Amino acid sequence: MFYRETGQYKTSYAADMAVFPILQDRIGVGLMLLVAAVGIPLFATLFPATGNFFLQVIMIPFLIFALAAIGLNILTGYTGLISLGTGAFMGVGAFACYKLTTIFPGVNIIVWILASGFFSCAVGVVFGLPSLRIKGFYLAVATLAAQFFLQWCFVRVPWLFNYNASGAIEVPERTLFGVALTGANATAMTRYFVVLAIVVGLTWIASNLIHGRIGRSWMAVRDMDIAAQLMGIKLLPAKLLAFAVSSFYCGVAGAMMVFFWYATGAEPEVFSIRQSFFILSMIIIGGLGSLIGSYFGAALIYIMPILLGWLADVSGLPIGAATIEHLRVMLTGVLIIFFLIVEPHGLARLWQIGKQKLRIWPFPY
Amino acid sequence: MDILYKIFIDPFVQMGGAPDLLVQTLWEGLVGGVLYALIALGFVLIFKASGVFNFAQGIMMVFAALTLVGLYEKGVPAFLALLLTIGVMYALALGIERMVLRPLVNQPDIILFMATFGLTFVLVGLGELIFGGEPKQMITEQLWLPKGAIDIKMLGGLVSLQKIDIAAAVIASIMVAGLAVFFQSTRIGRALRAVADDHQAALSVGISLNQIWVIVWFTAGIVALATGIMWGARSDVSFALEIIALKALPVLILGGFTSIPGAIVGGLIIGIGEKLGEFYWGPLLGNGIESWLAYFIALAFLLFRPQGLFGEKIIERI
Amino acid sequence: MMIRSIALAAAAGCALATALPVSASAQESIYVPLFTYRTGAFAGSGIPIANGMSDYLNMLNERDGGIGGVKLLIEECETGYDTKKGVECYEQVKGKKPVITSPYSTGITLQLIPKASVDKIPMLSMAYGLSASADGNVFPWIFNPPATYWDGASAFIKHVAEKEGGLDKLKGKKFGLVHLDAPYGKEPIPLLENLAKEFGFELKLYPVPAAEMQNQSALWLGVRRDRPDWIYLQGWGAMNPTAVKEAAKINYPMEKLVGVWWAGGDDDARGGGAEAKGYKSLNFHAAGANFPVIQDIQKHVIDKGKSQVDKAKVGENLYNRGVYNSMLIAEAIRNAQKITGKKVVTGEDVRRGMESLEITEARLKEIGMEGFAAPVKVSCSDHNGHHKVYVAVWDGSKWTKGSDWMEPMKDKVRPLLEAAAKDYAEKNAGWPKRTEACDKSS
Amino acid sequence: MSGADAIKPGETLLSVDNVSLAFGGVRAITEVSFDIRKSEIRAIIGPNGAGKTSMLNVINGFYHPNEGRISFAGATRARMKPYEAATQGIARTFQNVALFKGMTTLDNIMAGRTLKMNRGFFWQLLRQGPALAEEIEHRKFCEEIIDFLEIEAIRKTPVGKLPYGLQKRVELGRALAMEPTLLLLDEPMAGMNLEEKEDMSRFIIDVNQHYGTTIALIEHDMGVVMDLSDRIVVLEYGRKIADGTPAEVKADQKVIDAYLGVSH
Repeated sequence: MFYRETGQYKTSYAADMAVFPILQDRIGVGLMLLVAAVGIPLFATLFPATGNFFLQVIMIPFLIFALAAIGLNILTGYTGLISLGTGAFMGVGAFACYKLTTIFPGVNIIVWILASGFFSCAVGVVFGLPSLRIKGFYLAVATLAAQFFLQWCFVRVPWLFNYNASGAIEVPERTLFGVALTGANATAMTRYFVVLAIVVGLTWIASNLIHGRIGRSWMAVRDMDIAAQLMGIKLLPAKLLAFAVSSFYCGVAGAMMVFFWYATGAEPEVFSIRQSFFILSMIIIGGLGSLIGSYFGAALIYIMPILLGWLADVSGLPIGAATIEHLRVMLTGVLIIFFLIVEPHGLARLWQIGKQKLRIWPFPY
Repeated sequence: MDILYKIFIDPFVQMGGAPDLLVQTLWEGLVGGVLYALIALGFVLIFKASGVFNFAQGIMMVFAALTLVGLYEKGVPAFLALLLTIGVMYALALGIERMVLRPLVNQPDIILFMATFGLTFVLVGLGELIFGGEPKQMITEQLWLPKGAIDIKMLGGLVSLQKIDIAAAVIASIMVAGLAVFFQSTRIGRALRAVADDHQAALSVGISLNQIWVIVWFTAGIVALATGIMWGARSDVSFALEIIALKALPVLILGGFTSIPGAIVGGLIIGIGEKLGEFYWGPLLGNGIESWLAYFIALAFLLFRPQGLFGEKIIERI
Repeated sequence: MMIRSIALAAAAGCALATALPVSASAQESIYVPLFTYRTGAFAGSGIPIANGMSDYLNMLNERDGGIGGVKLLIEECETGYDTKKGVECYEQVKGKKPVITSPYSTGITLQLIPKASVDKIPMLSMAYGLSASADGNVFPWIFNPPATYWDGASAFIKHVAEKEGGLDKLKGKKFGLVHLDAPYGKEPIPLLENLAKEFGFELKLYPVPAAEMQNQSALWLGVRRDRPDWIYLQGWGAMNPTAVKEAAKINYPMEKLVGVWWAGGDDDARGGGAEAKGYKSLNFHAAGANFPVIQDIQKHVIDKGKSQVDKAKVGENLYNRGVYNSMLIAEAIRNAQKITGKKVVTGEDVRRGMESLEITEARLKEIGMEGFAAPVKVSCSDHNGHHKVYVAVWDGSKWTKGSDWMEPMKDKVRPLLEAAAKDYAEKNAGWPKRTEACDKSS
Repeated sequence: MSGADAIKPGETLLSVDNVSLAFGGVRAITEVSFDIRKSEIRAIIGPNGAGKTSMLNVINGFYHPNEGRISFAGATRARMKPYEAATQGIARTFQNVALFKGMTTLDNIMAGRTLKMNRGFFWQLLRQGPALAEEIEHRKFCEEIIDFLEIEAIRKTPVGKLPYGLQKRVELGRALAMEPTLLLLDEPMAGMNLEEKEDMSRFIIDVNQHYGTTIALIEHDMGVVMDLSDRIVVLEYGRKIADGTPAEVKADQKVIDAYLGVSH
């Protein structure tokens, strides 16, 4: 009813090619941004205790995981290359950022967070090289080589963690205009704003890439690599570019995870294969080849278990924490299968179908 | 120069210097390889018959072993527990066919792969929920599996063969032989091969895909159980075993996703290669390189033979 | 329509807002959250510890009505040994004014160390976590009694010296360190390297990657090749039973294989079967159920069906470790009540209570722990105490005491530790100087 | 490109010289030579398995001939990668539609413009200024093709959902978007009904006349082939058995035998 595009005429190709051609979508996105940038912080100020929990436990990690999911989606969803090495690429970003900020403490941490993406970019390209010869699941195994090798490096190369006795990244305090951005003194609110800005900005860039020539060449490689070649798309550069951009996003997400979410320190174990699986399940559920799906997936896989635990808590059922955890794990699996059966293209497709239905509502056609 | 010596000469000097250790290393690699091969075998069976890259094979192994031990701990006699576990694996195969494969028939490979990914979560949660997360002892003695070791004095030293490892090798061989016979000379085996070649053609000659899937997943479940028992006997039964099952992936790369001999030869190459690498070249990097060595061995092979050792040469047609 | 849905969302948000931080339900209670992991790859050690921790505190509630007449509000938060969930747990409990946290995971500990002083919640990482945090001048809010990993490693060396006939006999010996290839596993390396230089022994490292915990045969072939005289096992989870089995396989003499206290679970040794007899592990508390405190737990908690523990496993080593952990918490709270005169104490009070904690033999007897543990004393500068440990021996079915209580080499550990603490503070720009006043030990 | 532009209609654009291709022991093409002149419609016909598709694959570089050479626009080559063929102006459609199934009709056709778009990576990141201008310019071009092929209504539909006939049309559109010098069509009318065939034939003629595009065509429908093409090559068992105008080919005894299945 209110979601109807009748009467919205596009008079230029530019208008038709906009990412959100429908007015209501633009309003919706605007509202979302408004809520994220004003509503949520306001809420957090009004209810500091809950607000803090909400920012630190839900919003910040949600945004960071969504960014990592976008990264993986560029590789797996848009270019069709399955990767099981996301965790390690995130780790490269985190360790690169740690090295950079300890070697050059004078430069602002946000610069280093973004710069660290280029390091994981480079590593990603190296491990993407086999994609010239290998396809499909074979390539997935090649990315496992990256995962285990990099993880080994994180533990074994003490230079990476500055020879700390703890063997972990110890996040030093970094400030912007005198406000702490990292470390224990950085408030969840500050970190939230930084994360939000970076994630929104990078999502915008990802959307630009995907809607343009480069995105089309990725999808062409994914859908029919032979035909893509005959369109003049070189496979290796296209795949390597996907690896590069994907790893950049994962790297930035990894660096943000350590510096703006954990904010104090992280063991290399954080970047284990489980992290890779975690992000992978997000894009499966959210929808392969969809930016908004990456957000949906992150929300479902990361936030849903928290809500489940919280529901079990509130309901007062006498279930042990362990049982809840087991049920959570099981439910995640069931949901993955369920969504695949209902809609193999993930929540993003469901969302689209929903929008389509709304568009023509109340008629079925 | 020194580093070149350490890489190219020193390990071989060591091999020659202590041949008993070399034999022992090869043996350990062989046993590890047999177990990798068994996990890979489960993958191959399912991939051949249903085109599904079954990510849950590792957890199926843990789940099977856990069920066996869990039932025993709940007071069920060992062999009855074994039978019941086989029953559970059958039920699991039925359930998977009914709830996962059938609704997802004709979906792209990646979707099915993701579904088995979901299955992994379900089995982890279910296993922990029913049997608890504590590591459990494998009931080797109760299942009449041998204990102890045979020490052979040879080559100026001692080679010690664990009886359980010998049993693992024997059981694995019997299983592979049994599967080969099953595939070659039974009606179901022929149907399986037909399905592996072409789903639609198989359907058109009246083979029930659903039935075949159940059989294949059940067979893979049995293989998983055998692997679980063997690996459980070597360490213990815990969810950490799941990660080890990932080692079957480089094996698959080597052997090709559809080749049973490939899985076995690949398993042995990875098993032996990884042990030799860790033992003789590992010290150069401060040891502990086993976690990624197998993947690099597989990758190196792959760059020369993208279709794996035994896979058919891929001719792309358009 | 739109406005209505927004309003609805807002209403739901407010409902969430009021519901989420479940405010400590009773005014008169002390909130003690316990981070536990009954799930995941490490659940094997997590479950007995979790049972021991909550059973002891529950017993205090049941038997004494809490501490100093104030009920304890005990809440478990499941971490699955996963740092991600640790963050969630911490934020969840933070709003409810916990008096102390015990994260029970090295990763979570490292992550929370800088937060403790900011949030004014002391943290107890009992014989795990960051060794350097024993320096109370740098880490006023972190406590890791009764011993650090470096103490453990030095105690191992002492034990070896005792068996070999003196520290001078160590010269030319070869020691192996089989360790988990993770920060936790690598912790003893610097100390052992120092001692190796000093006493002239050789140190060989055998790292076990986390993904290969149950696939160690190549490593133990290395042990067979190098033939180290003694092996120290800094292992965790499924790695331990596999290591014990592999050691048995290569006929390594069990009495020369010594594990750190985290390699001393009953399940760790049991896996090795009869061959594991003689396997040793360091320990700082007794195993077994023959202590009044365990009997009380039996009577007040387990028999009443208020525990999740499997009755046969009461008194197992890791169960008792959980009990010991909770005892430290309880004694710190009690001490805080004594110092401040308040009944309902806060995190700041418990920090003071912890810092001036002294548990004497007499006190141990009072709380039913005579012979269960060595006395503990924490001071403002020394948040660990470097207390006595002993070597436990697996007799094939249970842990037994295999040596006297012995002091770790505090003089060797302390300088290393203070240097590490200084290093930590330097690397973490803006690390706060200690401003907390020091209470005299009571 | 300038090489191809310099060639006048009627001159040889592509010549296949003594080409052989074998997979393992199987010979797909044996010593075949023929040429394609600029702006003509050249048909390649033959019974199933005659090596027609393999011939197209050789021409656009997907298969490398074991022997023989191919000259396109004056440049001779032995090995070429498919994207090099694309840069030289060779486009094609496929026997079994090879569209990008997950993308919309518009995106598929836009993908055909890839080579013509050259704004760098950093402009792509922003999708503003030159990158957007370029995008709009090419969109205009694609809209002309959409208009020409009469597929306006489905421009935002994912092609995987389209019926077969429309998919074929979109594929033609994608190839046209490349502004090819030489357009290879592999059975453009397979599986179509009469009406669709008529449409497709008209598109092919229009393309040829309107843009002056040289077309090489594989087709089984003899009627269509005879009507459309200027010259025809006939292959059988990988060998060329006839070459000439439709009338000549029709009269050739070998061709009649091949199609009637007379044994040699």
